Amino acid sequence: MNWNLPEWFVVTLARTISDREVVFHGFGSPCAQVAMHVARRTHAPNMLLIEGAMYAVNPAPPFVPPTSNDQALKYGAAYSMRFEEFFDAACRGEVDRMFLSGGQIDPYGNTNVTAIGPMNRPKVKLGGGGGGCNISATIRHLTLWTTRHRSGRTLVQECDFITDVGHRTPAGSRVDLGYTGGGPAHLVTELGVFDYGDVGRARLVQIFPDVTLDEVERSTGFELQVSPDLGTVPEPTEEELEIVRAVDPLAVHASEFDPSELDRTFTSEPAIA
Amino acid sequence: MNWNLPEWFVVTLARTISDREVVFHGFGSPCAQVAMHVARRTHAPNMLLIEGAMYAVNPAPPFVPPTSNDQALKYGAAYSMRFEEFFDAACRGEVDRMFLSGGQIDPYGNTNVTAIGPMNRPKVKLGGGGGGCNISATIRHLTLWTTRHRSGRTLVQECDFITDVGHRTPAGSRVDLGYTGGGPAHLVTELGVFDYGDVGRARLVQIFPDVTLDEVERSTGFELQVSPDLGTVPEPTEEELEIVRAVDPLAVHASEFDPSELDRTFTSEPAIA
Amino acid sequence: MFVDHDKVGDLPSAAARVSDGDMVALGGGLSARLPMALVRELVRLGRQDLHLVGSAHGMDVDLLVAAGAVAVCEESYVGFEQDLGLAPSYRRAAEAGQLEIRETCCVTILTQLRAAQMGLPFLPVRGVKGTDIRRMHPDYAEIVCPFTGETLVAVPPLEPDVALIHAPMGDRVGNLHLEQPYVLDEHFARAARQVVATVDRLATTEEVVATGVTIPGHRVSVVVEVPFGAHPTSCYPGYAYDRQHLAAYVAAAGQAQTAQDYLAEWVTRPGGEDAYRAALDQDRLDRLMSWSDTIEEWKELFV
Amino acid sequence: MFVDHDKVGDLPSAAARVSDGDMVALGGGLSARLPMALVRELVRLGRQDLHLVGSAHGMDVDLLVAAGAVAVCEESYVGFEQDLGLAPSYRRAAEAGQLEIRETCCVTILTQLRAAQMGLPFLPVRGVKGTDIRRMHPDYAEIVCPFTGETLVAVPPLEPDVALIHAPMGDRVGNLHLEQPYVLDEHFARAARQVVATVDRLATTEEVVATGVTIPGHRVSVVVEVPFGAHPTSCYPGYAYDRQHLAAYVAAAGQAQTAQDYLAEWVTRPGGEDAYRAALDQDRLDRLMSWSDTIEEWKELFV
Repeated sequence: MNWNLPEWFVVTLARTISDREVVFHGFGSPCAQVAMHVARRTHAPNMLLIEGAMYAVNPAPPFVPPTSNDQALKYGAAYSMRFEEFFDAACRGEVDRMFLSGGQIDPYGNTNVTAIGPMNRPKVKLGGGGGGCNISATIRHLTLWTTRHRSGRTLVQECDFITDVGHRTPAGSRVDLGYTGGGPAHLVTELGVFDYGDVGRARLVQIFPDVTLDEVERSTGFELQVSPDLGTVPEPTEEELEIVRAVDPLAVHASEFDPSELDRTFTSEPAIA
Repeated sequence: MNWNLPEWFVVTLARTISDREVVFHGFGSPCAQVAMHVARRTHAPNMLLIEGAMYAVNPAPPFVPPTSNDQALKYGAAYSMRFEEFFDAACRGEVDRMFLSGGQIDPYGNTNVTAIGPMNRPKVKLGGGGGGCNISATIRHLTLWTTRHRSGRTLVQECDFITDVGHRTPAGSRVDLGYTGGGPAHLVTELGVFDYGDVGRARLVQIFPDVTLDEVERSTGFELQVSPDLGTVPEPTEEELEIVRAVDPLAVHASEFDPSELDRTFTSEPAIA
Repeated sequence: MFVDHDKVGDLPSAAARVSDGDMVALGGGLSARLPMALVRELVRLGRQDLHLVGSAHGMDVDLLVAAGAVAVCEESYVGFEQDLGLAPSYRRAAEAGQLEIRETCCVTILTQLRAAQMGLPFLPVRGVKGTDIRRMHPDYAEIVCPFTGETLVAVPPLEPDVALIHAPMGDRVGNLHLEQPYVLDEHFARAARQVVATVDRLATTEEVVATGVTIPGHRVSVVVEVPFGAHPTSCYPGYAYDRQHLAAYVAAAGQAQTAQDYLAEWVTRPGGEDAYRAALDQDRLDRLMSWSDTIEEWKELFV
Repeated sequence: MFVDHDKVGDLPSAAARVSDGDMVALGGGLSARLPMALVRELVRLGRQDLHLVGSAHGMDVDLLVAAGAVAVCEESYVGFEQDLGLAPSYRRAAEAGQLEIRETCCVTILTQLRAAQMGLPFLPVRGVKGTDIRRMHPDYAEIVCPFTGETLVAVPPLEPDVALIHAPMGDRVGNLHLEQPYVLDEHFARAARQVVATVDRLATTEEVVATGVTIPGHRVSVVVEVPFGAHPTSCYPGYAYDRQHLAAYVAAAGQAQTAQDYLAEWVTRPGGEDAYRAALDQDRLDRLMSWSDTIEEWKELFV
């Protein structure tokens, strides 16, 4: 059995979803998008999958197109929510999990998708946050991810701009702010997996086997905290890999990675039946 | 040409509508309902007719049923508004005219459709106001009507309960209350027609020819003010009468009247061509 | 949200999801698409102290009041329009001081449901100030707009424990097709803790999707097939309302004793909802279903 | 509301309903159903100082920015997703400080549109507090819930002067059929002072009604038939998006000079929108329209 890093990454994201959860991804997030379909076809058959940008409920897309607002993504759905129907539910706390990424992510899980550098003359004007700013406050759990940990510029001590809220911002904690959602539960990167412990601060809990702790440390712009139970990211199953490939025949999810990451391939012995 | 009082009443209501107005009637209001269709088929071909309870836009019902929430009333409509779509437009001031009635109506055009007597132990619990309470504040013009003026209990000095707002309530004027609608423009009764002059108080401007001023005065529970230009209610045209009968073949509008009013019939000489 | 794939249940256990004292939203409006089978089943179950919410209703509220099931009534209107007049049991209970009337208004109740569905602790409305509806509601408050300084009325969220919704058609997942007007049903479905649904006919998901899903299955906790579940009110495209039956009900409800006779004859008799349906005149039902044959036949139903 | 029975107009006069400095809402989202023909016409008319509002957009905003038509951009996102990346002209203008970025968020803009359509001077939102989006917006305020004491963010109504909406089909009255997702188009249509619409095809009212009216004619001030009016974005069920054209645009827009070359070649060349359409590869258009023939062919469009 062979697989590459992007496939493993998607499977790792999928495993942050529990069965019977109501789950949403934002647009322009093919890794999360594919992960949701993988989860629904494996360990979470009763999840309610809300396709980002289409707001289609439990669709069965024949392929994942490279744009999030395409009819392929509502294929087979009995129902598509209206815009307000989804966002109202998210604000009311009826959405259990959302996937969020960021050009910058701080130790508390605040994310910046607005601008690098000062806002009046940014060094890089990023695309913007879509719906995350409001609903990161109220959705029950957030799974954060980035495919650019290795750049050293993504996990930072302080975001230049906070677009979406993590566990605490300079204005206070979620409790201080009156926010009903639980904040980030996991951060998955191309180097490993973080949780947020009891105190709402990123802590490395798993690492990919081809990555060293030193590499992670060098790539992380804030002080790296490591779980005493640090382990290796569990391998994908054959079923999961098949489903990743079936869901995303165009491998759109791979477009999130620096091309060098695609060369990271892995092999395991087939289990003897 | 012969007609009866209910038909004339409907035509008189219809004539309070101007062309190109957006007009709405509440449920349980067959006189207003028929009047709107008469207006649209005669002098107001470009009005936007919103059928009460169905929120159907410009329907062509084959008949008026005795209930306001029936599919006959959206027959031929290209579009029916959602509940919130109508009420939002009404609150925003995009509806030009609404027809409102009341079990009690005071000189300022406040109406009571909630209860006669004290609210904790009413003498008569009326049905309730539907949507009038909010949107009487914001709709541009109101046409009030009652078919029970003669009872002496309908036009009163003070409503036992104010459900819908007229020109001023004990809490202040429309301006004081911040209300953007213009309030009642006309009150049509089975005895005559009132306007609200410059000061927002009912003033008799027309009288039906079989009614004396003394009858109106005896039937009115507040001091009757009469316009110096008091006239007779203009007669319906043959076209208008034909349309009343075509729109409402079951004569549902007549159910609003005390049976004795149905005996009031009128005749005019046909105009010589 | 309700993620199960099969939510089909039976009427008694569906209605039993309503507990004594619950806030219950009633779908439909006036004499159209009222959840009458569920209402009758609540009477059979002897539910009481209910807090009813809705916009403009009729026989559903009146029957529950007649059965002594209602403590609070928060509707914008209860009655039978010009045609059949005031709601007799509702009126009698209100006039006897046996019913707490929290009369409301369409925009207010819509706004309160919106607050619930948006997860907000209040929303503002214009209007209501200066009326006695405002004085009747200590649960409302005042709020000053931070931009304009205007004082508006603030209303709290209204989150019904259960919304009872009848639809002409639905599937086993609880996807419901409704014909317009939807009245407040979509909002009830989004604001309530759960939706208990009846449908005249269970259909395949494909058929419901082709006709149009108005309320999605993920908002529905249970769905029950009950033919003529809205009778004697209408449920288009299936059937027009049964004006004769409604008129007979209104006449019976005019006196407390004859109201109880109606309940005994039509609602609480042995056999439950099946017995109700069996007791109806089949020719009459056939006529109500054939409303679309000709305009003339349709019109005749209202004479 | 717009009560005229025939609202068909031509593209230049329809686009001319947008004045310099107007707040303009853009329908559709990302690379789907963007009102591209109207956007191109605004460029041809030389409109400037526009205040754009929308949720997540792409080439519509970028092209208007490239043409120097935009003063303020109040969107939740502008870009081409993972696939084609950041929006080049938008990014360049923002980084040069030539564009006022009032970045917003889906719920906030929805709430502001709701305030406009409900005729309210403010509405509250949860969220935003604690973010730099809040700091960027002195136009927001704080409000304390009179029931719970919670401090929320109050946002003012957003009432666009014009909403530009493209639909696959509409009638002469302006009734528009859209496929889901409607994104904010329904809200734009209710909140804006007027809707200027283009349709790929004018149809009879009967056909639009049978397919489903999403935006009613009484909200639309003018409707223009413009085949491929959303190109190079998609307009289902008519056509998928033209990824090749979009990629070529993004490449061209990467430098200020080549962005101007794109405008000269595709937008401002003589002949207006007809010339744009005539310059497109007909075989490519045929393929975009045949997306529904087989899954395989559909998929190939995205390669």
